[in-house]
Amino acid sequence: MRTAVVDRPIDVASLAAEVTSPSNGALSLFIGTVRNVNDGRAVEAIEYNAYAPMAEREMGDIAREAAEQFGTPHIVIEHRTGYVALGQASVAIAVAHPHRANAMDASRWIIEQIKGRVPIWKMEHYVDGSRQWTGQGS
Amino acid sequence: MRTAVVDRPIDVASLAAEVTSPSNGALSLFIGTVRNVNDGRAVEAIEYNAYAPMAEREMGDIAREAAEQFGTPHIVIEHRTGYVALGQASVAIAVAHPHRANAMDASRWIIEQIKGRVPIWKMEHYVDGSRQWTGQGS
Amino acid sequence: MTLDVLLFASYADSAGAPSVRVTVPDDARVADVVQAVRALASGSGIPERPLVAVNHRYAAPDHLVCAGDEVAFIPPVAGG
Amino acid sequence: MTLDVLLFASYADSAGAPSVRVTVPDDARVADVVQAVRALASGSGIPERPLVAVNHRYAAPDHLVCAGDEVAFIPPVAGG
Repeated sequence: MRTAVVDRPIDVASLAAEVTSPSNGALSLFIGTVRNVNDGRAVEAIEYNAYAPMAEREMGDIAREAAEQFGTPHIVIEHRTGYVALGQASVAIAVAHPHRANAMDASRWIIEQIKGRVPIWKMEHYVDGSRQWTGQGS
Repeated sequence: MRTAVVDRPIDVASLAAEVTSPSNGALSLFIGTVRNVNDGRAVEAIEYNAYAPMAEREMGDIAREAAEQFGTPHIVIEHRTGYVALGQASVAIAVAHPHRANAMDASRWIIEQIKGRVPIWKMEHYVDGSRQWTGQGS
Repeated sequence: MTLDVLLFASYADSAGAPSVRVTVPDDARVADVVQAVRALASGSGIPERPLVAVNHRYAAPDHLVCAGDEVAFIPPVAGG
Repeated sequence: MTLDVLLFASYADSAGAPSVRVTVPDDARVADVVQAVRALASGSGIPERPLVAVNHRYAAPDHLVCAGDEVAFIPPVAGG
Protein backbone atom coordinates (compact mmCIF):
# COMPACT_ATOMS: atom_id res chain seq x y z
CA MET A 1 0.00 0.00 0.00
CA ARG A 2 1.39 3.40 -0.99
CA THR A 3 -0.08 6.82 -1.63
CA ALA A 4 1.65 9.97 -2.80
CA VAL A 5 1.14 13.51 -3.97
CA VAL A 6 3.70 13.96 -6.75
CA ASP A 7 4.84 16.85 -8.92
CA ARG A 8 6.14 14.78 -11.83
CA PRO A 9 4.42 12.64 -14.49
CA ILE A 10 2.68 9.50 -13.24
CA ASP A 11 4.18 6.24 -14.52
CA VAL A 12 1.19 3.94 -14.97
CA ALA A 13 3.24 0.86 -15.84
CA SER A 14 5.27 1.22 -12.69
CA LEU A 15 2.11 1.50 -10.57
CA ALA A 16 0.77 -1.64 -12.21
CA ALA A 17 4.01 -3.49 -11.52
CA GLU A 18 4.03 -2.30 -7.92
CA VAL A 19 0.72 -4.01 -7.03
CA THR A 20 1.17 -7.11 -9.16
CA SER A 21 1.71 -10.31 -7.24
CA PRO A 22 1.15 -14.01 -7.98
CA SER A 23 -1.58 -14.16 -5.34
CA ASN A 24 -3.78 -11.82 -7.37
CA GLY A 25 -5.80 -12.65 -10.45
CA ALA A 26 -7.04 -9.16 -11.21
CA LEU A 27 -5.58 -5.70 -11.53
CA SER A 28 -7.81 -2.67 -11.90
CA LEU A 29 -6.29 0.66 -12.89
CA PHE A 30 -8.08 3.95 -13.05
CA ILE A 31 -6.40 7.00 -14.52
CA GLY A 32 -7.85 10.49 -14.56
CA THR A 33 -6.55 12.58 -17.44
CA VAL A 34 -6.81 16.22 -18.41
CA ARG A 35 -9.62 16.75 -20.90
CA ASN A 36 -9.68 19.39 -23.62
CA VAL A 37 -13.16 20.61 -22.74
CA ASN A 38 -15.14 21.23 -19.56
CA ASP A 39 -18.63 22.72 -19.35
CA GLY A 40 -18.30 23.58 -23.02
CA ARG A 41 -15.09 25.59 -22.63
CA ALA A 42 -11.85 24.71 -24.43
CA VAL A 43 -9.23 23.75 -21.82
CA GLU A 44 -5.50 24.08 -22.43
CA ALA A 45 -4.18 22.60 -19.17
CA ILE A 46 -5.10 22.16 -15.54
CA GLU A 47 -3.05 23.35 -12.62
CA TYR A 48 -3.54 21.17 -9.54
CA ASN A 49 -3.05 22.75 -6.17
CA ALA A 50 -2.96 20.61 -3.01
CA TYR A 51 -2.92 21.13 0.71
CA ALA A 52 -0.17 18.57 0.53
CA PRO A 53 0.22 17.19 4.09
CA MET A 54 -3.53 16.82 4.51
CA ALA A 55 -3.96 15.40 1.00
CA GLU A 56 -1.31 12.78 1.81
CA ARG A 57 -3.07 11.94 5.05
CA GLU A 58 -6.52 11.65 3.42
CA MET A 59 -5.13 9.51 0.60
CA GLY A 60 -3.47 7.25 3.15
CA ASP A 61 -6.75 6.94 5.07
CA ILE A 62 -8.63 6.14 1.85
CA ALA A 63 -6.13 3.41 0.94
CA ARG A 64 -6.34 1.87 4.41
CA GLU A 65 -10.15 1.99 4.40
CA ALA A 66 -10.24 0.42 0.92
CA ALA A 67 -7.78 -2.29 2.00
CA GLU A 68 -10.05 -3.23 4.88
CA GLN A 69 -13.34 -2.91 3.00
CA PHE A 70 -12.27 -4.77 -0.15
CA GLY A 71 -9.74 -7.14 1.37
CA THR A 72 -6.43 -6.37 -0.30
CA PRO A 73 -3.27 -4.50 0.73
CA HIS A 74 -2.20 -4.16 -2.92
CA ILE A 75 -3.26 -0.56 -3.48
CA VAL A 76 -1.25 2.35 -4.87
CA ILE A 77 -2.60 5.87 -5.40
CA GLU A 78 -0.74 8.83 -6.88
CA HIS A 79 -2.14 12.32 -7.41
CA ARG A 80 -0.17 14.84 -9.38
CA THR A 81 0.08 18.56 -8.60
CA GLY A 82 1.21 21.53 -10.64
CA TYR A 83 0.57 22.21 -14.29
CA VAL A 84 -0.73 19.10 -16.12
CA ALA A 85 -1.06 19.15 -19.91
CA LEU A 86 -3.92 17.76 -22.01
CA GLY A 87 -4.12 13.97 -22.03
CA GLN A 88 -1.69 13.58 -19.15
CA ALA A 89 -2.60 11.74 -15.95
CA SER A 90 -3.60 13.77 -12.90
CA VAL A 91 -4.48 10.78 -10.73
CA ALA A 92 -3.84 7.04 -10.93
CA ILE A 93 -5.19 4.22 -8.80
CA ALA A 94 -3.95 0.64 -9.00
CA VAL A 95 -5.63 -2.17 -7.08
CA ALA A 96 -4.77 -5.85 -7.32
CA HIS A 97 -6.96 -8.52 -5.77
CA PRO A 98 -7.42 -12.29 -6.10
CA HIS A 99 -10.85 -11.62 -7.66
CA ARG A 100 -11.87 -9.12 -10.33
CA ALA A 101 -15.10 -7.77 -8.83
CA ASN A 102 -13.30 -6.60 -5.68
CA ALA A 103 -10.44 -5.02 -7.62
CA MET A 104 -12.88 -3.04 -9.78
CA ASP A 105 -15.16 -2.10 -6.88
CA ALA A 106 -12.17 -0.88 -4.88
CA SER A 107 -10.71 1.35 -7.58
CA ARG A 108 -14.13 2.86 -8.21
CA TRP A 109 -14.69 3.49 -4.50
CA ILE A 110 -11.25 5.08 -4.20
CA ILE A 111 -11.73 7.60 -7.04
CA GLU A 112 -15.09 8.68 -5.58
CA GLN A 113 -13.49 9.14 -2.17
CA ILE A 114 -10.60 11.13 -3.65
CA LYS A 115 -13.01 13.45 -5.43
CA GLY A 116 -15.06 13.87 -2.28
CA ARG A 117 -12.49 14.47 0.44
CA VAL A 118 -8.88 14.96 -0.65
CA PRO A 119 -7.97 18.67 -0.42
CA ILE A 120 -6.85 19.25 -3.99
CA TRP A 121 -8.19 21.95 -6.28
CA LYS A 122 -7.89 22.57 -9.97
CA MET A 123 -7.40 25.81 -11.80
CA GLU A 124 -8.55 25.37 -15.38
CA HIS A 125 -6.52 27.28 -17.94
CA TYR A 126 -8.62 27.94 -21.03
CA VAL A 127 -7.50 28.29 -24.62
CA ASP A 128 -8.85 31.86 -24.61
CA GLY A 129 -6.27 32.81 -21.95
CA SER A 130 -8.67 32.98 -19.02
CA ARG A 131 -8.62 30.65 -16.03
CA GLN A 132 -10.73 29.72 -13.04
CA TRP A 133 -10.93 27.37 -10.10
CA THR A 134 -13.13 24.40 -10.97
CA GLY A 135 -16.36 23.79 -9.10
CA GLN A 136 -16.14 26.80 -6.83
CA GLY A 137 -18.43 29.17 -8.71
CA SER A 138 -15.80 31.88 -8.80
CA MET B 1 -10.79 0.37 -31.37
CA ARG B 2 -8.57 -2.71 -31.63
CA THR B 3 -8.78 -6.30 -30.42
CA ALA B 4 -6.23 -9.07 -30.71
CA VAL B 5 -5.35 -12.57 -29.67
CA VAL B 6 -1.60 -12.45 -29.06
CA ASP B 7 1.06 -15.01 -28.20
CA ARG B 8 3.52 -12.58 -26.56
CA PRO B 9 3.48 -10.61 -23.30
CA ILE B 10 0.86 -7.85 -23.07
CA ASP B 11 2.29 -4.33 -22.78
CA VAL B 12 -0.13 -2.51 -20.48
CA ALA B 13 1.51 0.91 -20.87
CA SER B 14 1.23 0.70 -24.63
CA LEU B 15 -2.47 -0.20 -24.39
CA ALA B 16 -3.03 2.77 -22.10
CA ALA B 17 -1.21 5.07 -24.52
CA GLU B 18 -3.20 3.71 -27.43
CA VAL B 19 -6.59 4.81 -26.04
CA THR B 20 -5.43 8.06 -24.45
CA SER B 21 -6.69 11.21 -26.14
CA PRO B 22 -7.27 14.80 -25.02
CA SER B 23 -11.03 14.38 -25.42
CA ASN B 24 -11.13 11.82 -22.60
CA GLY B 25 -10.95 12.49 -18.88
CA ALA B 26 -10.90 8.89 -17.72
CA LEU B 27 -9.02 5.73 -18.55
CA SER B 28 -10.04 2.40 -17.07
CA LEU B 29 -7.72 -0.57 -17.39
CA PHE B 30 -8.49 -4.11 -16.36
CA ILE B 31 -5.79 -6.75 -16.39
CA GLY B 32 -6.35 -10.42 -15.65
CA THR B 33 -3.25 -12.13 -14.29
CA VAL B 34 -2.29 -15.71 -13.55
CA ARG B 35 -2.87 -16.54 -9.90
CA ASN B 36 -0.84 -19.00 -7.87
CA VAL B 37 -3.88 -20.80 -6.50
CA ASN B 38 -7.26 -21.91 -7.83
CA ASP B 39 -9.85 -23.95 -5.96
CA GLY B 40 -7.23 -24.52 -3.30
CA ARG B 41 -4.64 -26.03 -5.67
CA ALA B 42 -1.17 -24.54 -6.19
CA VAL B 43 -0.90 -23.35 -9.78
CA GLU B 44 2.43 -23.05 -11.59
CA ALA B 45 1.23 -21.54 -14.89
CA ILE B 46 -1.78 -21.44 -17.18
CA GLU B 47 -1.79 -22.47 -20.80
CA TYR B 48 -4.37 -20.56 -22.82
CA ASN B 49 -5.80 -22.22 -25.87
CA ALA B 50 -8.00 -20.28 -28.31
CA TYR B 51 -10.15 -21.00 -31.31
CA ALA B 52 -8.30 -18.03 -32.72
CA PRO B 53 -10.37 -16.79 -35.68
CA MET B 54 -13.61 -17.05 -33.71
CA ALA B 55 -12.03 -15.52 -30.60
CA GLU B 56 -10.87 -12.55 -32.70
CA ARG B 57 -14.35 -12.17 -34.16
CA GLU B 58 -16.09 -12.35 -30.75
CA MET B 59 -13.64 -9.86 -29.23
CA GLY B 60 -14.26 -7.51 -32.15
CA ASP B 61 -18.01 -7.84 -31.66
CA ILE B 62 -17.64 -7.16 -27.93
CA ALA B 63 -15.58 -4.03 -28.57
CA ARG B 64 -18.10 -2.73 -31.10
CA GLU B 65 -21.02 -3.45 -28.78
CA ALA B 66 -19.24 -1.71 -25.90
CA ALA B 67 -18.41 1.28 -28.10
CA GLU B 68 -22.08 1.68 -28.94
CA GLN B 69 -23.43 0.94 -25.46
CA PHE B 70 -20.98 3.13 -23.53
CA GLY B 71 -20.35 5.78 -26.14
CA THR B 72 -16.63 5.65 -26.87
CA PRO B 73 -14.50 4.26 -29.71
CA HIS B 74 -11.39 4.28 -27.49
CA ILE B 75 -11.30 0.59 -26.62
CA VAL B 76 -8.43 -1.89 -26.89
CA ILE B 77 -8.58 -5.54 -25.86
CA GLU B 78 -5.78 -8.09 -25.97
CA HIS B 79 -5.98 -11.73 -24.88
CA ARG B 80 -2.86 -13.78 -24.67
CA THR B 81 -2.56 -17.46 -25.63
CA GLY B 82 0.04 -20.09 -24.87
CA TYR B 83 1.88 -20.68 -21.62
CA VAL B 84 1.49 -17.71 -19.22
CA ALA B 85 3.57 -17.61 -16.04
CA LEU B 86 2.40 -16.56 -12.54
CA GLY B 87 1.66 -12.87 -12.21
CA GLN B 88 1.72 -12.26 -15.95
CA ALA B 89 -1.22 -10.76 -17.82
CA SER B 90 -3.55 -13.08 -19.73
CA VAL B 91 -6.02 -10.39 -20.75
CA ALA B 92 -6.00 -6.60 -20.79
CA ILE B 93 -8.80 -4.14 -21.48
CA ALA B 94 -8.27 -0.40 -21.89
CA VAL B 95 -11.20 1.99 -22.22
CA ALA B 96 -10.97 5.78 -22.36
CA HIS B 97 -14.04 7.99 -22.11
CA PRO B 98 -14.80 11.63 -21.36
CA HIS B 99 -16.40 10.51 -18.06
CA ARG B 100 -15.17 8.04 -15.48
CA ALA B 101 -18.38 6.10 -14.77
CA ASN B 102 -18.72 5.07 -18.42
CA ALA B 103 -15.06 4.08 -18.71
CA MET B 104 -15.31 1.86 -15.62
CA ASP B 105 -18.71 0.40 -16.59
CA ALA B 106 -17.40 -0.42 -20.05
CA SER B 107 -14.27 -2.25 -18.92
CA ARG B 108 -16.32 -4.26 -16.43
CA TRP B 109 -18.92 -5.17 -19.05
CA ILE B 110 -16.16 -6.20 -21.47
CA ILE B 111 -14.40 -8.59 -19.09
CA GLU B 112 -17.72 -10.27 -18.24
CA GLN B 113 -18.50 -10.67 -21.95
CA ILE B 114 -15.04 -12.08 -22.63
CA LYS B 115 -15.44 -14.66 -19.89
CA GLY B 116 -18.89 -15.57 -21.16
CA ARG B 117 -18.48 -15.91 -24.90
CA VAL B 118 -14.92 -15.77 -26.27
CA PRO B 119 -13.75 -19.30 -27.20
CA ILE B 120 -10.62 -19.50 -25.09
CA TRP B 121 -9.83 -22.25 -22.60
CA LYS B 122 -7.26 -22.61 -19.92
CA MET B 123 -5.25 -25.61 -18.94
CA GLU B 124 -4.03 -25.18 -15.38
CA HIS B 125 -0.59 -26.60 -14.70
CA TYR B 126 -0.23 -27.41 -11.01
CA VAL B 127 2.87 -27.38 -8.88
CA ASP B 128 2.39 -31.12 -8.25
CA GLY B 129 2.92 -31.78 -11.97
CA SER B 130 -0.71 -32.51 -12.84
CA ARG B 131 -2.85 -30.36 -15.10
CA GLN B 132 -6.47 -29.94 -16.13
CA TRP B 133 -8.80 -27.80 -18.22
CA THR B 134 -10.42 -25.19 -16.01
CA GLY B 135 -14.16 -25.20 -15.50
CA GLN B 136 -14.93 -28.27 -17.55
CA GLY B 137 -15.13 -30.86 -14.80
CA SER B 138 -12.58 -33.09 -16.48
CA MET C 1 -21.80 -33.99 -47.36
CA THR C 2 -18.62 -34.59 -45.41
CA LEU C 3 -17.62 -32.20 -42.61
CA ASP C 4 -14.52 -31.89 -40.45
CA VAL C 5 -15.82 -30.76 -37.08
CA LEU C 6 -13.28 -28.81 -35.00
CA LEU C 7 -12.86 -29.79 -31.35
CA PHE C 8 -11.12 -27.86 -28.58
CA ALA C 9 -9.81 -28.28 -25.05
CA SER C 10 -11.56 -31.13 -23.19
CA TYR C 11 -13.55 -32.14 -26.30
CA ALA C 12 -10.34 -32.54 -28.30
CA ASP C 13 -8.78 -34.52 -25.44
CA SER C 14 -11.84 -36.74 -25.21
CA ALA C 15 -11.80 -37.45 -28.96
CA GLY C 16 -8.01 -37.77 -29.02
CA ALA C 17 -7.90 -35.38 -32.01
CA PRO C 18 -8.48 -31.69 -32.86
CA SER C 19 -11.18 -32.61 -35.38
CA VAL C 20 -13.41 -35.48 -36.43
CA ARG C 21 -14.87 -36.22 -39.83
CA VAL C 22 -18.57 -37.04 -40.24
CA THR C 23 -20.91 -37.54 -43.17
CA VAL C 24 -24.37 -35.98 -42.86
CA PRO C 25 -27.31 -35.38 -45.23
CA ASP C 26 -27.06 -32.23 -47.36
CA ASP C 27 -29.95 -30.65 -45.45
CA ALA C 28 -28.40 -31.38 -42.06
CA ARG C 29 -28.83 -28.99 -39.17
CA VAL C 30 -26.44 -28.36 -36.27
CA ALA C 31 -28.28 -30.93 -34.13
CA ASP C 32 -27.74 -33.57 -36.82
CA VAL C 33 -24.01 -32.88 -36.89
CA VAL C 34 -23.87 -33.24 -33.11
CA GLN C 35 -25.69 -36.55 -33.31
CA ALA C 36 -23.33 -37.79 -36.04
CA VAL C 37 -20.25 -36.89 -33.99
CA ARG C 38 -21.64 -38.51 -30.84
CA ALA C 39 -22.29 -41.70 -32.85
CA LEU C 40 -18.55 -42.03 -33.50
CA ALA C 41 -16.43 -44.00 -31.07
CA SER C 42 -14.21 -40.92 -30.65
CA GLY C 43 -17.25 -38.66 -30.14
CA SER C 44 -18.81 -40.51 -27.22
CA GLY C 45 -17.37 -37.99 -24.75
CA ILE C 46 -19.16 -35.04 -26.39
CA PRO C 47 -22.23 -33.90 -24.41
CA GLU C 48 -25.74 -34.09 -25.84
CA ARG C 49 -26.04 -30.33 -26.47
CA PRO C 50 -22.63 -28.75 -26.86
CA LEU C 51 -22.31 -25.12 -27.91
CA VAL C 52 -21.68 -25.13 -31.65
CA ALA C 53 -20.17 -22.44 -33.86
CA VAL C 54 -20.67 -22.28 -37.62
CA ASN C 55 -18.28 -20.01 -39.50
CA HIS C 56 -17.07 -18.46 -36.22
CA ARG C 57 -20.54 -17.62 -34.89
CA TYR C 58 -22.54 -19.45 -32.27
CA ALA C 59 -25.34 -21.35 -34.02
CA ALA C 60 -28.64 -22.77 -32.75
CA PRO C 61 -29.43 -26.51 -33.00
CA ASP C 62 -31.78 -25.88 -35.93
CA HIS C 63 -29.22 -23.85 -37.89
CA LEU C 64 -28.83 -25.30 -41.39
CA VAL C 65 -25.28 -26.45 -42.18
CA CYS C 66 -23.89 -26.08 -45.72
CA ALA C 67 -21.01 -27.86 -47.42
CA GLY C 68 -17.81 -25.92 -46.72
CA ASP C 69 -19.07 -24.43 -43.46
CA GLU C 70 -16.53 -24.39 -40.62
CA VAL C 71 -18.26 -26.22 -37.78
CA ALA C 72 -16.75 -26.24 -34.28
CA PHE C 73 -17.88 -27.65 -30.95
CA ILE C 74 -17.18 -25.17 -28.15
CA PRO C 75 -16.55 -26.48 -24.61
CA PRO C 76 -17.54 -24.13 -21.75
CA VAL C 77 -15.29 -21.11 -22.34
CA ALA C 78 -12.82 -20.02 -19.67
CA GLY C 79 -10.91 -17.03 -21.00
CA GLY C 80 -9.85 -13.96 -19.08
CA MET D 1 -4.21 32.96 21.22
CA THR D 2 -3.04 33.95 17.77
CA LEU D 3 -3.60 31.60 14.82
CA ASP D 4 -2.46 31.66 11.21
CA VAL D 5 -5.33 30.17 9.27
CA LEU D 6 -4.33 28.55 5.98
CA LEU D 7 -6.37 29.38 2.89
CA PHE D 8 -6.41 27.61 -0.47
CA ALA D 9 -7.62 28.05 -4.05
CA SER D 10 -10.56 30.48 -4.28
CA TYR D 11 -10.35 31.31 -0.56
CA ALA D 12 -6.72 32.35 -0.90
CA ASP D 13 -7.56 34.38 -4.01
CA SER D 14 -10.42 36.07 -2.21
CA ALA D 15 -8.21 36.97 0.77
CA GLY D 16 -5.28 37.87 -1.45
CA ALA D 17 -3.00 35.71 0.70
CA PRO D 18 -2.35 32.02 1.51
CA SER D 19 -3.05 32.63 5.20
CA VAL D 20 -4.61 35.16 7.56
CA ARG D 21 -3.78 35.87 11.19
CA VAL D 22 -6.53 36.10 13.81
CA THR D 23 -6.64 36.39 17.57
CA VAL D 24 -9.28 34.28 19.34
CA PRO D 25 -10.02 33.37 22.99
CA ASP D 26 -8.04 30.40 24.36
CA ASP D 27 -11.21 28.29 24.54
CA ALA D 28 -12.18 29.08 20.93
CA ARG D 29 -13.90 26.52 18.77
CA VAL D 30 -13.71 26.11 15.00
CA ALA D 31 -16.86 28.25 14.57
CA ASP D 32 -15.20 31.09 16.51
CA VAL D 33 -12.16 30.98 14.25
CA VAL D 34 -14.40 31.16 11.19
CA GLN D 35 -16.21 34.15 12.66
CA ALA D 36 -12.91 35.89 13.42
CA VAL D 37 -11.63 35.37 9.89
CA ARG D 38 -14.89 36.60 8.33
CA ALA D 39 -14.67 39.73 10.48
CA LEU D 40 -11.40 40.68 8.74
CA ALA D 41 -11.56 42.84 5.62
CA SER D 42 -9.59 40.14 3.78
CA GLY D 43 -11.91 37.39 5.11
CA SER D 44 -15.20 38.80 3.85
CA GLY D 45 -15.20 36.43 0.88
CA ILE D 46 -15.14 33.31 3.09
CA PRO D 47 -18.54 31.58 3.33
CA GLU D 48 -20.43 31.29 6.61
CA ARG D 49 -19.68 27.61 7.10
CA PRO D 50 -16.55 26.58 5.23
CA LEU D 51 -15.09 23.12 5.66
CA VAL D 52 -12.32 23.40 8.23
CA ALA D 53 -9.38 21.12 8.93
CA VAL D 54 -7.48 21.07 12.21
CA ASN D 55 -4.11 19.34 12.10
CA HIS D 56 -4.92 17.80 8.68
CA ARG D 57 -8.29 16.36 9.70
CA TYR D 58 -11.75 17.71 8.95
CA ALA D 59 -13.14 19.24 12.15
CA ALA D 60 -16.71 20.03 13.23
CA PRO D 61 -17.75 23.64 14.11
CA ASP D 62 -17.71 22.80 17.83
CA HIS D 63 -14.19 21.29 17.72
CA LEU D 64 -11.96 22.99 20.33
CA VAL D 65 -8.91 24.71 18.85
CA CYS D 66 -5.62 24.75 20.78
CA ALA D 67 -2.62 27.05 20.45
CA GLY D 68 -0.25 25.61 17.86
CA ASP D 69 -2.99 23.76 15.95
CA GLU D 70 -2.75 23.97 12.17
CA VAL D 71 -6.10 25.36 11.07
CA ALA D 72 -7.05 25.43 7.39
CA PHE D 73 -10.19 26.46 5.51
CA ILE D 74 -10.96 23.98 2.74
CA PRO D 75 -12.84 25.18 -0.38
CA PRO D 76 -14.98 22.56 -2.17
CA VAL D 77 -12.41 19.97 -3.23
CA ALA D 78 -11.94 19.12 -6.90
CA GLY D 79 -9.18 16.57 -7.17
CA GLY D 80 -9.03 13.61 -9.48
